[in-house]
Amino acid sequence: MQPQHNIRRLVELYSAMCRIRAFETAALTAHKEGVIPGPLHVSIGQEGVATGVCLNLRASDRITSNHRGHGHALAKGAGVQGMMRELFGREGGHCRGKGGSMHIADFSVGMLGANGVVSGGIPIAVGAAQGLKMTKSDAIAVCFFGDGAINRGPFLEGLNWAALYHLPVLFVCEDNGVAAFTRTEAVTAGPGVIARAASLGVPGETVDGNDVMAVDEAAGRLVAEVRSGKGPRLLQARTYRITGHTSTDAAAWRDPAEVAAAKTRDPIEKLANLLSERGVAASEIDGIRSAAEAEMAEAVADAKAAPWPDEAIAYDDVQDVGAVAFGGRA
Amino acid sequence: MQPQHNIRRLVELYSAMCRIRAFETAALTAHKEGVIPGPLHVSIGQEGVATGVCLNLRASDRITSNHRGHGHALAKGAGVQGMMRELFGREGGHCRGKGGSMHIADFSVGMLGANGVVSGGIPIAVGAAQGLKMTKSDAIAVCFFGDGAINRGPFLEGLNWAALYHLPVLFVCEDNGVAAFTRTEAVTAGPGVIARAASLGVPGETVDGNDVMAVDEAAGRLVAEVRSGKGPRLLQARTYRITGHTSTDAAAWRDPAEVAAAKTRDPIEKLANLLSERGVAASEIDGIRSAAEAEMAEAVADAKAAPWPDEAIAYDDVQDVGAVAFGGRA
Amino acid sequence: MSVQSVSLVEAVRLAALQEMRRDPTVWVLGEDVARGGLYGQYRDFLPEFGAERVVSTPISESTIMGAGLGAALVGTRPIIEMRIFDFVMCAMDELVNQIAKIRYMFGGQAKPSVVIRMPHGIWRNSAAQHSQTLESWFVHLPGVIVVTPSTPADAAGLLVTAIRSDDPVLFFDPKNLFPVTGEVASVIEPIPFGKARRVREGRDLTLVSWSAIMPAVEQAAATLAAEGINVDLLDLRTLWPWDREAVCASVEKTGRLLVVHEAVEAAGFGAEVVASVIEDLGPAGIKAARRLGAPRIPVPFAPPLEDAVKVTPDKIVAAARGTMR
Amino acid sequence: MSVQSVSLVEAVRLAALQEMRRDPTVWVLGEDVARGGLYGQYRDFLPEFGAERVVSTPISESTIMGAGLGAALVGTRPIIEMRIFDFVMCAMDELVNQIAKIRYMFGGQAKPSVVIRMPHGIWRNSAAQHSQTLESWFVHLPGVIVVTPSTPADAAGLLVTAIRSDDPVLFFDPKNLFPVTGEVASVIEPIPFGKARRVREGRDLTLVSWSAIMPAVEQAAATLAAEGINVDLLDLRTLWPWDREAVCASVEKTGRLLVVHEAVEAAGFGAEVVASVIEDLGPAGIKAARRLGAPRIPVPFAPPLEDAVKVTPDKIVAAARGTMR
Ligand SMILES: Cc1ncc(C[n+]2csc(CCOP(=O)(O)OP(=O)(O)O)c2C)c(N)n1
Ligand SMILES: Cc1ncc(C[n+]2csc(CCOP(=O)(O)OP(=O)(O)O)c2C)c(N)n1
Ligand SMILES: [Mg+2]
Ligand SMILES: [Mg+2]
Repeated sequence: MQPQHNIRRLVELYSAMCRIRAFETAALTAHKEGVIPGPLHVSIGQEGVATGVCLNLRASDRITSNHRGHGHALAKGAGVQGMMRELFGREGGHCRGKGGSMHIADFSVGMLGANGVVSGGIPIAVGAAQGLKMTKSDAIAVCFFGDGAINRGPFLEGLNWAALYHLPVLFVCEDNGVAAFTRTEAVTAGPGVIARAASLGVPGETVDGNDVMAVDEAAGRLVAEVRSGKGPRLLQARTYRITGHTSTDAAAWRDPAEVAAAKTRDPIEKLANLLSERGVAASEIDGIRSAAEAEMAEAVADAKAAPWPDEAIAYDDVQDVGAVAFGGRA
Repeated sequence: MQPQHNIRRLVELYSAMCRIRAFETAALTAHKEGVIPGPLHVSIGQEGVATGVCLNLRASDRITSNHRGHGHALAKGAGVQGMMRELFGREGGHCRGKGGSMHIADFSVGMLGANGVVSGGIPIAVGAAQGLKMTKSDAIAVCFFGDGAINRGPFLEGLNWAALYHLPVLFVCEDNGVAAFTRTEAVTAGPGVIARAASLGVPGETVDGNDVMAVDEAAGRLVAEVRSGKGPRLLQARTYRITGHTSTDAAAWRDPAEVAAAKTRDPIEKLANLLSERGVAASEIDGIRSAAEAEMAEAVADAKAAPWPDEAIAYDDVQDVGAVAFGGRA
Repeated sequence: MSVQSVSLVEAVRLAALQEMRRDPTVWVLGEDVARGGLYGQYRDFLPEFGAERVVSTPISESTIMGAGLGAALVGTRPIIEMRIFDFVMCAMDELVNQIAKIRYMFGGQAKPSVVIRMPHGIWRNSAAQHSQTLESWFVHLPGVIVVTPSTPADAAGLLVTAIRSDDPVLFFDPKNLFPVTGEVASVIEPIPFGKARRVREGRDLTLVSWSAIMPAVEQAAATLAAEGINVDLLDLRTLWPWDREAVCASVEKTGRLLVVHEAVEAAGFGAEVVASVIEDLGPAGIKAARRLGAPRIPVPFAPPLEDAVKVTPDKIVAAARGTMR
Repeated sequence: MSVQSVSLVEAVRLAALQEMRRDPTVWVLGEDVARGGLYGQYRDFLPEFGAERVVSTPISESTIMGAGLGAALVGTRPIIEMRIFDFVMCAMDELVNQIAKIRYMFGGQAKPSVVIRMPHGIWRNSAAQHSQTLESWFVHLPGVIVVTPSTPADAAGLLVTAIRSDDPVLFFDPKNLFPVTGEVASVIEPIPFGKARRVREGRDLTLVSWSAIMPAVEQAAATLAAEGINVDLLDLRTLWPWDREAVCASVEKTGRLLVVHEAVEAAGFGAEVVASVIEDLGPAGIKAARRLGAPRIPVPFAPPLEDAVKVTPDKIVAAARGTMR
């Protein structure tokens, strides 16, 4: 499918980005209130990447993600109630309260999980693609990771492997120029991720990740190539992380001017302006945004009201009690 | 130093290769007799690489090696008696009989050890280079590894790191086209090690590893560049492993014609022919070879006669008995 | 059902073969497996199952492990071959942080149905980096099953169970026992995890062991019997779950316990057995409870040095006599 | 010598600072260390020592670990910062197969003078991949020293010893105790490895613990004292070498032992302590010897679930009472 950037598609992209922004903004607030426990990594400013990629996927496609996975999950169709309850650690969370933000997952829509280990999702995605190929599925795997992940060994191993076995996997490097508190350029030698991928037999291309239409177009094309059996592809999407590394990090080391400049390139604002140029009424544009905000406010209210999980469930979902608990298949 | 391929240098190279060949041939025989225990990986046919590289190094330079390390050690100047005794597991071995062939090392000449883990020597060499740079030494580090090692993560991490900190390290990929029982091309995607290195910011070049003069020339140049502070370099030396993966592997899966053809490219024979063309008497050429053989026969005789290590030493060289054994520095 | 006498390595080959024939979602990945594996444990698999199910891989242990997990998450049942145990150290994030935790961390959504095969132990002067056996580590790691067989029949039956398990199984192939022969049924039945095998019945001393050291333990037991010390010998077969009940019942009878393992004694699984027995039975009724393992040194290369770390029949006999005082 | 009251994280900062000033071969490498480290444990190091000795690295754990080793082999003394313990799983080959074995394997030629710092343990609902504590693994691994302090003074003194040690030291920073304050001398003296600290003197029960759980243990001890149960409380401080002598001497006096740790109970270091005491003193004289640790499940995220794995003062008190029956 070559994406048609008609108004309908633009609205779809806009709505998806607004939902991610609204989800994470609500979560940030709740985290500051102290009602969301644990570490929280939001992707504010990066919504164009998850959206532009995932809106080109089918329900049967699988994705793996990193520590900053809310956007990927939402764009892939994960249930909001289950996500928010998971962040709050409540009953009804997708992971039953056992994972939290850093391990958000919704297998029912092919979201195979966020990951607390940088580059941890790479071999998993590669293996999922191998399993899909082996079982003659036409589904593909998509692997999201940050620019920080390209300095860990699994990047080399995973890309070499995917190219070797000609696997249906799209690697998406979400390049926000920073890894935790360090500029990626200060720790990354050589010409960059595209050259690294090429040297491992994986063709790649670069896109402006804050231009959701460009991401949509490139992802649509690459997903089609991957699905048609052409082998793995890599997409580098350049973007900017407006907020800090975690919810408690103000990223004070960055020049405020830099952040201010980045805000003018906000993918959501950009698309709102375009919609308006294309004649969509301000009320409709605002309506989409406030619908997203309302949806997420409701999710927060629901999560706040949800009961804590029963302590007893801490002991299940793991074989821990010996032979009795062993769930073998006959 | 730009190597002068005058007769004197050629003889030096020839003698070094003959010593490696004689050492390993003698070891192979002893292993078949059952007097050398454990696994034994010989580099017969690959002597041009270790020789051409190490004869460009100083005593203060450090090398790390892989599981196939006898040649690297000998060319770096490791004592033969200590090496052979180590292979035999006898008293007086460089590692006191604790390491054997796969862990051959002679720190007194900068040989920081063979390694039983593929690519295990890469981060160690990189760190050694970092330590040398930090302490303002003019010594460099050289890291030998096989073509199989470029599919493990430490290759990516180590080269990125070396380029980033501009470290004095020369990576030498000894490319014999095979990793254990698998052709490297069957498990290695993309254009190869040079492209991988370039993508990580490390300039590289390829040389015929069976042409010891070519290796000598390239290594001389690259070592000088590295030493002068230009940053890391990589040398890919194409060669052929005439013998099997281990002493007990006949490599029967290879076409005998392939092996026969490879033997015509034997680096030692090639150089012997050249020496003869350049007017060196056959008796002199043979004399070098038989001197090497005599040296190694003597080393075998010495090792056979050497006593076993005393069992008591099994318990030292490790902090294992609590506070008393703790060797802190005041 | 017919029975044949085969080596341990052939027994596990037959077990994997049977399961790959039974279930098309079972496959194997690892270095050189298409050539039959380092020990011939996958001999003739390639022609029968093809290169998609018998995948010879690059030297990329992290990805061998992690890709196995990924493939399990889409419904296949990979056998992840690690060549030798020590190389699993190159894939510990994938094993410890991913495979072991994924089912739990995602609240039961993930089914990490993998078997990780790790030929382990001391083997022919292979020195420090090729001789390790750290099985106790994985007992301490929630989320995985730990299997440590010592006979062809047990190895085959437990491998079948492992392949059918939905939870990750660490299967420690006892590489030094690969040539040992024993009887294996032509149809290999699964052996349940967590049930010890009684090797010898006795009333004087409970002897507990597993994996590659079992033949030495049996030899020691025979020597002791000749001296009039009759040991109750249990092969645990799996360390998690482990047959605490059988061990405690035996010690209740004998009043004495000796746990023997090839691994380093300090913080080895022997400590867990001793501590559990003391907790369950109380110290009062027990006359002795001890361990015998290797000293806390890496495994050295030279034969006389390697002997220092090896647990031998003589050492076991001496330790057993010690518990009788 | 003057004394100041500082937080634990400041205490270890001061210790590293003192040693880097004393010895120009000491340096630190790890992610974000030039920015002061994740917890401020290297605050202000960059301006004083420069980018060559305070090296912020890529996210390359294998190489952080392995390069640290390489740099030690040419005579420097690196402090290898792992950010949090769990990431050491990405560097296990370098730690287990290289660092731990290199001195031995090369017959004493290598001097792997590294300190590996691994802030560990359960910390603010960080879930399964950021809460582990597998310190017992490394007791079972020949070649390394295992340090597990619980107070600012101990952490500082032991870090000084670690940095001066020629052997590799695994230094488990108790991250949950970083804010805890205590007195530290202005000149930090090294504390010898293998010497337990007696926290409380008592004749009824020997309580043994270490690291982040110590405050909970002390609280429990106070509660027990109010009930008339006086515990002899030992903080082991280092697990290898560990103060077997002090523990045995105490149990000889009290006749009862309870070992408490945050880690999973199964195959944890508590088993080693119980088994060692039983071996050294014999079961006869002992009335009870038990362990208290976490159940064998990964650490869950939600607070009420996390509480299930946490060892709390209440659970310790209950376990202690249990040993008194
Ligand atoms: C193996 C590993 N090392 C370190 C960390 C700590 N850490 C968490 S996120 C992060 C930065 C990741 O940067 P990047 O991949 O670019 O993703 P971003 O945060 O920019 O989205 C680091 C270092 C980790 N989670 N895993
Ligand atoms: C991490 C790791 N995986 C697997 C092995 C087993 N192994 C030993 S040598 C070898 C092949 C290495 O090939 P290469 O690096 O090309 O070196 P060569 O043997 O050709 O000299 C393998 C797979 C190992 N030693 N380490
Ligand atoms: Mg980033
Ligand atoms: Mg090779």
